[in-house]
Amino acid sequence: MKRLLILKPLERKLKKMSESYAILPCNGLDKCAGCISREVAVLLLENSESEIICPVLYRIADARYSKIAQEKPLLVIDGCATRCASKLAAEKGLKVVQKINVTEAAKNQNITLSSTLKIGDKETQFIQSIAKELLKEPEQAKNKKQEIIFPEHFDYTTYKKDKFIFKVPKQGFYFNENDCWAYVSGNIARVGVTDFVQQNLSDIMFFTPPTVGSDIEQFGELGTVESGKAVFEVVSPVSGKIIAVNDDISATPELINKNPYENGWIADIELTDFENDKELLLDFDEYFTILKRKVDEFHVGKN
Amino acid sequence: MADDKLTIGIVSCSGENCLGGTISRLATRKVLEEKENETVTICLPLYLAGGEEERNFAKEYPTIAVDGCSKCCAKRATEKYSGKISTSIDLSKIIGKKTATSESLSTKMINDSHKEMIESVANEIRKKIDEILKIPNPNSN
Amino acid sequence: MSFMSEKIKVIPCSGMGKVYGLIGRESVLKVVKELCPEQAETMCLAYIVTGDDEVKKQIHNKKCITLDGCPAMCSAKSVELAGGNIVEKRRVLDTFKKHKGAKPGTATELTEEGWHISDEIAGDIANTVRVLSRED
Amino acid sequence: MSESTFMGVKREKIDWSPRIDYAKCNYCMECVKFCPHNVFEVHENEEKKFIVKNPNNCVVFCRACGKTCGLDAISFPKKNETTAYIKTIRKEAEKNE
Repeated sequence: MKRLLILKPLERKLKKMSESYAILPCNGLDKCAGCISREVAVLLLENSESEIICPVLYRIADARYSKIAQEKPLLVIDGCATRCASKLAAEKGLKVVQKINVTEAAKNQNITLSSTLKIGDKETQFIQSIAKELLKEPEQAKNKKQEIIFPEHFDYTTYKKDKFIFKVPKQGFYFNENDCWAYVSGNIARVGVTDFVQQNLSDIMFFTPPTVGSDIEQFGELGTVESGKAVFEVVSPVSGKIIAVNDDISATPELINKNPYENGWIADIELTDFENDKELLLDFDEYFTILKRKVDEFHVGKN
Repeated sequence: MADDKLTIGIVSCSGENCLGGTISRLATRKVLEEKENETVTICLPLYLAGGEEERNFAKEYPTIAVDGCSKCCAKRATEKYSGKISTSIDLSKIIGKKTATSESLSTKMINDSHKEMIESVANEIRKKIDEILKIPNPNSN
Repeated sequence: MSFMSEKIKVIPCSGMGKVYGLIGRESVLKVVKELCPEQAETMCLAYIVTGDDEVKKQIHNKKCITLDGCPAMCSAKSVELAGGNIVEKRRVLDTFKKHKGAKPGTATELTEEGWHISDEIAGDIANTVRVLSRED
Repeated sequence: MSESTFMGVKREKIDWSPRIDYAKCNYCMECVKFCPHNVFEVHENEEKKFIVKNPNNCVVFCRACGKTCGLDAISFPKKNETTAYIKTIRKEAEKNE
């Protein structure tokens, strides 16, 4: 078949530096993006010690894959925004280590995917670039293991609106107008969402982490948090490289409800141009003013 | 904007053991939903398990307790843990003691006669809200 | 054994503000009225919260299963304070995690999906009740 | 409403709002139901059953309505371009002061 000829394995040298995954692809058959997610999985399989979890079989035969899913770091490949593979992983209570969304990746690389289900040359190249990126990433992340110094507790100022109390830490934090914060120490920023997000979403049940090792622009998407009410896109206050994600909130997202500034942090980012980012960040006074206005005008936490 | 507008808390016993609890819960929810801007839900068990949000509320804002039976748990719990109740409603006085203490119901089983009870209790809550809104906040100092 | 054992108490939070409160309440009503009326009963959480001597006596050292809507864990905490012996703490939210994107309804009325989740929780609790009753 | 700005820039100067691909849309209306800011308006009896009525009500950098769309019919401007644009306007404003 033509498809197999096009997707020949990558060069050998890639193989050596590769990490192996348990791969859960969406395998969607109604869009090109779904076909691509499947091909990425196949290519990774051919170039590393990875194993594939068949999403269709997994639905009806848990036991078959539970061992693989536990032994290897889980890579989830979603085709489109419906995120079937991610949802399946959440449903089965799996811990996602790596994640990629084909449609988003295509957007980021300025690639328009075919509207048919056929894989053309453009798609083939795209598949190879995704696979390459996935296979070399853990290596890079490991080399630069850095840790942030982050206090356990902060002092807060509060704004009250009937029974709701909104907390904002007084010192050391920067904010953006999208209700996300950054706490900077050295060349690393710890990032999270503010109390306003937490109160409005109410009980947070899901956290979709961003990819460790990837670069992020200021105002780029740092994963999402989701409650029964809505999905909130974490809007990064800073630009840089994602060096860590809070694993605790993957298992217990309600930590964000408990305290979004302490144990409910989202990710650590190695800063690339903080001086420039700062231009579009708010200090406590500025954010507190905006928060008060938002709470007064738009208070959805109610009832 | 609506900064200094008076918000009224409504706390219902929501009792699991008797019909009064079922009716108090549904009547309270009904009023909370229609008077979204004037009222706020007070979740009773949060007095013990929650933070200062619920505990301080009745100290600072007018609060109405809606109780399913004459044990008046909502009223007593609020006064014990939070603050003085502005006014309270005892369902046994509206729907009768016997009905109030009969078996609790799933929302699946609510029939027209229950709906009437809910409506008459809701009316009582509405009246209390109107009474409070006409007088200045008694807890303001 | 043939002598009557005391019923296991199943106590939901019945949270007023959220659909999870209603789901918990409905799950428990199903357990005590339909699935295990002989082995389980419920108690008014509001009454437990009052901390009256009478209610403390009723619950002291009795086997309880608590069902909470949200992580505030109102039912579990209140039952503990009143001296109940909690054999299982459950959370509605944990079942929800298995139904991502579900639209369960409001704190007043459940949708079909909401009832489905409520029934699932009721089934789980009923199983626990049956196991516990056999132990006596 | 108080005068609407984002990062000190007048909101109407920033081009940020959902773009709907009506060819993909199946009018499930999840996005309309979701948005709490009245960005959309429903036109029940017209071919386009809803439109982006108030683009300036949309929270800059928010793409939440897009996440309700399983068909990917909603897109947004590029974030980095919007960021760069905001910075440019802020610089101009500084110069004029």
